[in-house]
Amino acid sequence: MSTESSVIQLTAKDYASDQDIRWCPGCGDYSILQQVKKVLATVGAKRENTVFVSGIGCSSRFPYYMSTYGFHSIHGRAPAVATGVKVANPALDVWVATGDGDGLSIGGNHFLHTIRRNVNLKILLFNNRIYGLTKGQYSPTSPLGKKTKSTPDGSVDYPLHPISVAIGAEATFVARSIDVNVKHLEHVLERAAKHKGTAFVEIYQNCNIFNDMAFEYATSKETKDDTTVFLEHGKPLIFGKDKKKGIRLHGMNPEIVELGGDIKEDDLLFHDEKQVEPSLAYLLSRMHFPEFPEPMGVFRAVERPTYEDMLMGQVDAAVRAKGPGKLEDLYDDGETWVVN
Amino acid sequence: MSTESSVIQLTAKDYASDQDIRWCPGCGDYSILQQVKKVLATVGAKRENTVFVSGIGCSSRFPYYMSTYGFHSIHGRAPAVATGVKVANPALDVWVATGDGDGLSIGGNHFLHTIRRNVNLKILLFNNRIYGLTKGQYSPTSPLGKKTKSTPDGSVDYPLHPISVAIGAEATFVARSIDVNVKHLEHVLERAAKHKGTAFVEIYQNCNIFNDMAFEYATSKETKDDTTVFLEHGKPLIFGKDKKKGIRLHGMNPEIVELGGDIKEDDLLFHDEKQVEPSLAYLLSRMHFPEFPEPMGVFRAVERPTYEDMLMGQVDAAVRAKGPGKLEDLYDDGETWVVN
Amino acid sequence: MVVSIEPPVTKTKPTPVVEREEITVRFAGDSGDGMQLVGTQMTNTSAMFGNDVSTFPDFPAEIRAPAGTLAGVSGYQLNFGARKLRTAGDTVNALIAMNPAALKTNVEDLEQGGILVINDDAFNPTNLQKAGYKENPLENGSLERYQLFRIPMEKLTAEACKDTGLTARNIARCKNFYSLGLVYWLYGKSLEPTERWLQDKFGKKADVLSANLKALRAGYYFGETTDMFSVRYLVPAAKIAPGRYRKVTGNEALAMGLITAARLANKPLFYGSYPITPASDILHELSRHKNFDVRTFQAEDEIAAITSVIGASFAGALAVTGTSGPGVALKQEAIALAIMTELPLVIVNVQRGGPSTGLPTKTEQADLHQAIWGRNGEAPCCVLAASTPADCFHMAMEAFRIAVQYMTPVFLLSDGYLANGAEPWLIPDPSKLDKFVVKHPTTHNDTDHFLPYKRNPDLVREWAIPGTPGLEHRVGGLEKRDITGDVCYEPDNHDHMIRLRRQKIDNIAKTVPPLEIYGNTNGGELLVLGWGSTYGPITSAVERCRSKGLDVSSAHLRYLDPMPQNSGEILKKFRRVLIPEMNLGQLRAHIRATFLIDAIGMNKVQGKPFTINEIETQIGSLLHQQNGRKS
Amino acid sequence: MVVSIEPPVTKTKPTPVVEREEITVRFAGDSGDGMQLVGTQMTNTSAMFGNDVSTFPDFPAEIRAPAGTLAGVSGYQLNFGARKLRTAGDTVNALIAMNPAALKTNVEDLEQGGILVINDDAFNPTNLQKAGYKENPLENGSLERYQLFRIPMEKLTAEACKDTGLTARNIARCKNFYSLGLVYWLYGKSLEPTERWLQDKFGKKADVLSANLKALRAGYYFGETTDMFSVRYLVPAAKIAPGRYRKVTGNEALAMGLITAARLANKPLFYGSYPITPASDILHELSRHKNFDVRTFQAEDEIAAITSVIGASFAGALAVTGTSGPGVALKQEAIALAIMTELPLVIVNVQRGGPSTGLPTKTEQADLHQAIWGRNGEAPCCVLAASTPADCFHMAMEAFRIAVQYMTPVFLLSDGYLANGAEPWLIPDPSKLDKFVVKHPTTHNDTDHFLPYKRNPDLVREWAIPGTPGLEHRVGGLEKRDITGDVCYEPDNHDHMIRLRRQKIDNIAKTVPPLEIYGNTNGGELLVLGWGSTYGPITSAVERCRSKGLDVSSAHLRYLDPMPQNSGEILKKFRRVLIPEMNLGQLRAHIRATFLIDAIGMNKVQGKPFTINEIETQIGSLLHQQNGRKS
Ligand SMILES: Cc1ncc(C[n+]2csc(CCOP(=O)(O)OP(=O)(O)O)c2C)c(N)n1
Ligand SMILES: Cc1ncc(C[n+]2csc(CCOP(=O)(O)OP(=O)(O)O)c2C)c(N)n1
Ligand code: SF4
Ligand code: SF4
Ligand SMILES: [Mg+2]
Ligand SMILES: [Mg+2]
Repeated sequence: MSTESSVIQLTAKDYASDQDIRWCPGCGDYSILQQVKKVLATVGAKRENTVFVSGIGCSSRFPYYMSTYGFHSIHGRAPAVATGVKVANPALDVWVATGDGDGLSIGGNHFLHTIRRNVNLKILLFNNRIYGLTKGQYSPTSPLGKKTKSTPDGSVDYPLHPISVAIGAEATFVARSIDVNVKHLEHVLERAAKHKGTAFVEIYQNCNIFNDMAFEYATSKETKDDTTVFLEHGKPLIFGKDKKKGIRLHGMNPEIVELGGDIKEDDLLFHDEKQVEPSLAYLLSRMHFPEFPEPMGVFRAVERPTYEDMLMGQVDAAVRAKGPGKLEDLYDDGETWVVN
Repeated sequence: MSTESSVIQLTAKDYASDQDIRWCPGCGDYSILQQVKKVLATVGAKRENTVFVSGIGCSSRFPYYMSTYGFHSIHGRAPAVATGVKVANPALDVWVATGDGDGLSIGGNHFLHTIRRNVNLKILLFNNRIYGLTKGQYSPTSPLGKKTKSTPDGSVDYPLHPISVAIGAEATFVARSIDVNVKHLEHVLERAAKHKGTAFVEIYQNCNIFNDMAFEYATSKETKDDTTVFLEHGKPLIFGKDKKKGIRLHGMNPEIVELGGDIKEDDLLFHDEKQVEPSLAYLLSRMHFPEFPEPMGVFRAVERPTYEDMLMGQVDAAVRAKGPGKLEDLYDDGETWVVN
Repeated sequence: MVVSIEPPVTKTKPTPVVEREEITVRFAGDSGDGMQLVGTQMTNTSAMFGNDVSTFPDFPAEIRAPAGTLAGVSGYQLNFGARKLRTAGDTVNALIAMNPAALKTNVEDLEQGGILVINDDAFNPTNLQKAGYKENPLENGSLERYQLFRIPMEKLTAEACKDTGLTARNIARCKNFYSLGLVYWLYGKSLEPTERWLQDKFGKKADVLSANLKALRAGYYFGETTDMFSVRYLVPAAKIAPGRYRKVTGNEALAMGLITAARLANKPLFYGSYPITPASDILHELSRHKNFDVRTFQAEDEIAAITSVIGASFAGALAVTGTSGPGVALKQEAIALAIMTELPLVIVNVQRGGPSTGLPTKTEQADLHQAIWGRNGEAPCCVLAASTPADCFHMAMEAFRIAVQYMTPVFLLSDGYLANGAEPWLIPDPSKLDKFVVKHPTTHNDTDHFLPYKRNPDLVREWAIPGTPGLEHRVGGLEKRDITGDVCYEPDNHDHMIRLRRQKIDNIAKTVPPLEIYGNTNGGELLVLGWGSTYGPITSAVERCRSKGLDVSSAHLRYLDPMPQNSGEILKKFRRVLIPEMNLGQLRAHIRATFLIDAIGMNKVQGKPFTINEIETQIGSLLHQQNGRKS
Repeated sequence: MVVSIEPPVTKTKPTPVVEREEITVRFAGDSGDGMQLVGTQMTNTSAMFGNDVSTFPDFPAEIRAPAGTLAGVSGYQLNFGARKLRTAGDTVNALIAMNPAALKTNVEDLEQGGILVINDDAFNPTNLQKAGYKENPLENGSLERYQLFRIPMEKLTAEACKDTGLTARNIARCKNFYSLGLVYWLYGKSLEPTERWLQDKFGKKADVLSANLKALRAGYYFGETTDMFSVRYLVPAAKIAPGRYRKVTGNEALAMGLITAARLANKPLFYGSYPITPASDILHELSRHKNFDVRTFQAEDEIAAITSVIGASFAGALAVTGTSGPGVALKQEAIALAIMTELPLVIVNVQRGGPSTGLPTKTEQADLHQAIWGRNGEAPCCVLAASTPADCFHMAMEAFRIAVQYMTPVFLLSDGYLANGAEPWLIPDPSKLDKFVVKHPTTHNDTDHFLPYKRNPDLVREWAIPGTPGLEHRVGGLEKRDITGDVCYEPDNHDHMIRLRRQKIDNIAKTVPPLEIYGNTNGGELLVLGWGSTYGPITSAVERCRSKGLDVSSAHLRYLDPMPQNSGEILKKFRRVLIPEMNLGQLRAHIRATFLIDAIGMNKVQGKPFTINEIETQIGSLLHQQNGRKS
């Protein structure tokens, strides 16, 4: 990140562009936009060194609303565009805004490969479990049986779980948050901003027009304490209104237990976001409502060299070994002869 | 599968087409071809009801060598072509032959989505960790640092692990075998043939021209007992020349232990291919040479309704509910009026 | 249920009624105002009482931009007439504007002296500002050119519905029916069909039903009562072929055409698609008809959509994919595979404004080159284009007919205007539709062999499908040896196959109806040549010009590659050819390259159709020039 | 190291030497036989001694089909001459066939009476059968038309190398050098360059080095000794511009051109690509030159390749993607995005045989329509084509020059023949190359604003890049308002932008060199118009016809869209225009559509280039017809 302190400290609103925001009133995208701006201010990002890249979808309008550099590309390709930006100029901070359709349906392959290469990008997936912009078809994250315009009898596709997919590709940073929990979202985004490598954040986002209440279980006052569990590094998984429930491992399977009685905090599963192997993160990614509380927070955060660092390392090494390329030498490669 | 016993029992060679095989002499593809033919004979597959679909690559020449129906499609798209075949006629047995480039590079997205939909296809991924047909560029499964034509200074991409990716998409059947272990390969392919749902088999395959010996660790007499471990449902993970080593779970991490002394078989990790949650299978997929022996065999085999069964279920339900469609009714939908 | 409303106070004298040949009305308001709904109601009512109708909705690109903003305006235009209509109308005779933003974005299309009905209540400072008005346009004289009617619709609706028990907010939602009632009165329409529709729709929600009915009637009675309007207009019934009708949009007609083809052939219909505006409604429509053995597959992307369709075709289904231009771009590699494997399938392209994401909700016809020439290698396939919403039905069947008869992928081009525009459709009698017989071989076509690339005299191979014992064979994208279908790298075979694939497509022309001249069949001064959705404005413009005695004719290409066999002959009968297109001259280039005719381009790329008037003017000026030059 | 071999027994009289203007030799054998290697050696030797050379390798489509099969044959053709050569030669004067399969697949290209050198040892029953010979062709008189030389190369090589300590199997591998030695003798070539090369290559493996040297010399001395050959041929040095030369293939030249542009501009070169034959070698070549700040990205597919390039261009790199036709198909959606965002980048298409997977290792030029017309919407971009292997260097720089100067994607078309064919290249002096200055703005271009779509008089916007304070802006695929670059759905703006984007591309013509006539600059009877790799055979054919006094000229288009400004003028100077193309007439359609000229097509789609002779014959027969008609 380019966080050198500049003379003037920017605030969230300095990251807003002059464009009218065209999301539906009540859309969860507004909150995400706001928290991103706050986090940029917190980490002291420079507008000129920050680039937002998106695909197509409601969520992908994101770059227009930022006063940084921005690229509203084509459907599904934002991670690849962003990779080009980052490799061409590794000094830039590059963010990707994508949707569940954009990022996981048409864009699934770029998602996979960008993550496995560990290009230093922040990927925010606005998961509203629906295609918003095209007015309400089911998406790869819509639940089985979901009735939508294109599935009047209910969907027959098992959904993908974005975090499981990311971990399948061995993401170095994976996290989840939710539009309405603005403090948590801000915290998670800040963690992502500070991660060096691909940081993937799934954000549950309400589309109040085509899939309203999709995440009600995780947001409503009545249920949210029982349907979500907040991950903290080194801490046991405890949840519930009175913090009386916990997650324990039974072999390779998580189970919900009541604290008190025989069961102590120490018996619970302790979160370790820094485990070298992503198996724990994978296991956590499998906890779904209604069987389990859904984990929120950072599933995994490990360091490994980024793609662009390794690539530029080779460039630098080549320059050190052979000197900065001279065209004479390039042309003279191989056998030459002289005609007089 | 269409395994009704036909009058004449076919043998492996009845599944061979009349085309000259054009793989390099010594290529691992020959063995895979041979075992597939044997398995078809074993399960009594009918030639006319069997379709092999492939993309582009050396491995994707596969369909030409089979006397069944076949489709040599375009690069990366075989799973999608196969999905169309299967949905159009669910009575067919549809196999996909693909390579590590075809299936995981350009075709990664179709791979992911076919698996998550659980279309009843058998996907054989010939993993030689190289692009064979285009003469030796690195592939998404080539190890970091691999020197190839396109990476003279070594690759800077972390590899994808096909089984981890498949499990990221919640594959119902995942297995691994190796070209030269013909018995094991045959066994695994037979298991795949009998699975109902997407069956994904990663086959380590030697490309003796562009990536010779890539799997030597797992095939050479000297090392293979220590570098591979064979999975058997309900059995502990034991390996090594004298079957003296085992895999034990330490929290969420596997570790190698020596049997004897304090450590009993019962302390080891027992394989359970039928676990509803794929977390164990994921953990196993993370065991890589040289740190660990690499698991061979069936990682996961669970049942859930297939895509085409659910889709045809909706078609049948609609017919039951509304009767087989009549064009009159179709046209008369909505408001009509009569002009005299 | 009973809804009562004050009977109108009778006017001193009834408003005089003027007869008109056709009328164009546009309802415009915020996306949330229900303009599409009332527009549709008025369309149905007009059609049921014998008018010909043609409509076009204009959606905003945003789902639901903030209420009151320009980006959020939704419009619905209806043209109803006592004669054959081919467009939704050039200029608007009456505009109903529910808020300042709707006024601003629509008023320019209103004819001089046209009727401008305003929901006065919405012209408050906030809304004015959202629409970017510095001062209230209703009050600064800027609307002088129009007949302005300021009606406090929200207040009047509230008043009418006050006893329904609905909340104020829900009552406010009924104001669209108030406006509809008023317009019904203005054009002498019966309330009955809409009342019936409301009963059907809200029968179970008594309060909502009653409020809407009251609003509707209140609007109507307002017309009766007030002295505001000095005339009412009446459009008599049109002379229309007798029969049973319904209204269809192009997308609906297209979906029905596809289902019909599959049904006639007694085959499953496989539709593999990825949603994209303005094609998604075909997916939605088809997925509702599973009892016709329609199998819809919402793929992960356009590439999976087309390749699944190729697989389904190989396996014997009638297989089709639908998308718009950017989706076609992604499908081209696979379309070439279908060309190589000679499998029948249909690719529907509902064109929209390009390039790139362009104007996704607007219409355009700039994907013709892409369809004909947009693939690598010599990759010919058949290209068709529908000319009207209802024609989409026929052309969808044609597309399958050709695909199967010639074992080839067939492009069917539609566009945003056809897709969402609607017209009445004479419901066909299924038993009178042409038979559609699809044959799959079951036996060898050579001594104890099946030769997959053996051909009939039209160069077409057989469609042998998996499941058939003895006909096992392999297809693929590598060059094939003719007849055997084996992979073949030989130079002469390749040259042969390249020419053969082109010839096979050219052979399709034998089964294509000849190009017809509307006008002077012996030729003359000027031919206006069209394709796709320009059919309406071109034909009407030529009709008007001819009625003025101008020597102009028209012809419409629904088959673009190959073109009808007589195309060149027809074009050469005319001294000049004018080609209006919503692109920079794509058909023109095709015609020039094929026939070396110096066709004149008329190009409008504004995301909206030609008006009749524009083409009429252009014809006039060309013929005028001509006369000028002659004299 | 010292290698000794028996000195040759002197012949009774030395073999007479005949001088020739040019000679074409082809080495053909199994993929494992090292034919490319010896072909390359002979090319270098010929070039170093002053001949002009032109070569073309012919790889099998399979990596390594079973030894001895037809599918496994690999060939290398060399044309060396005492005059300017433009093709690798029409017919082969001498064919070296290392096994029956090589004989079978190549002998038809050997001229009548040509020299046929056979490795006799390989003609055993197994190999004959693998090649599909029922009987030994060496013995049934079927090769009567040629001068047949049966030489037991394997035995003779074994004999020569017996003391090297190598295994028999490894010795057998040296037989290619034996054949090379013999051919060197036949054409009076010096062994020295190849000996030097062997020293460099195997200096550390004494046994391998010695065996190869011995085989080479043994072959040479075999020629000296035997009486088999009645003449030797000598091709004198050509008149060639003085300077330092090297041999380049089109792919090498192209890669060097790209690096040169980036170096001159002092920019990183970003190459995003997915491997595909025959373009992969550009990726391989570029990845070896990281010290030029070349950043190669092997993407997961072609879509990621082009979109990463778009991102890199946005961020300020000189960015380029390379692929072949099927890859271009996948990139088209994104290319339109680059057109919309007006970003500079280059798309290299090394064309191969299509459609679909087609003939992946063969050449063709059937992707011209795809480049010009293959996108949805009105999506114009610039299209260039290189004409010779060495010209790829120049055109790569041109592509970048235009891309940056006009802020546009530029297509550069090459093909399999150019990519793998080689010719001598006069190494340029880097300091004498044109300067290439790339400017990025650093300040506002409007009062305290940066307007990303503000344009210069050529309609080109500025290339402001991230990292520049104050110029933050957003680009994207939706229609843009001119000047501000804001998203804009307005009809008039769209029409304006559609025309503006086309006009901007047309403006490029101002900077394109005029089309030149080779021949009668005043026009005449026949113009042969070419593009891409047909340059060689066309120019040589016209040269030959002109030397016979025929009224024929030629012109070559390296700029296809826009074409040079004088193109129409030039074409109209000729009574007829002939367009030879390795497709069904793609340039022809473009020319017809643009200029309404009834150009005559000459179309060969066989996966291989035209021969000079084919074009010569066609010119002859056209002019003959002409004369016939005139009289
Ligand atoms: C190539 C292509 N295919 C299809 C589309 C149509 N399209 C636009 S956005 C979208 C899906 C949007 O869903 P999601 O990514 O979940 O974003 P949301 O609108 O829900 O934020 C689709 C299918 C397109 N623009 N381009
Ligand atoms: C669209 C497209 N891009 C690229 C290629 C070139 N290509 C053919 S096969 C291949 C990769 C082959 O690798 P893999 O799938 O691992 O198969 P293998 O040859 O190793 O069996 C590539 C890049 C192609 N045929 N089509
Ligand atoms: S459609 Fe849904 S996701 Fe899109 S802007 Fe509206 S509420 Fe948000
Ligand atoms: S190149 Fe490798 S993978 Fe391909 S056929 Fe040869 S050995 Fe097999
Ligand atoms: Mg979404
Ligand atoms: Mg491979």
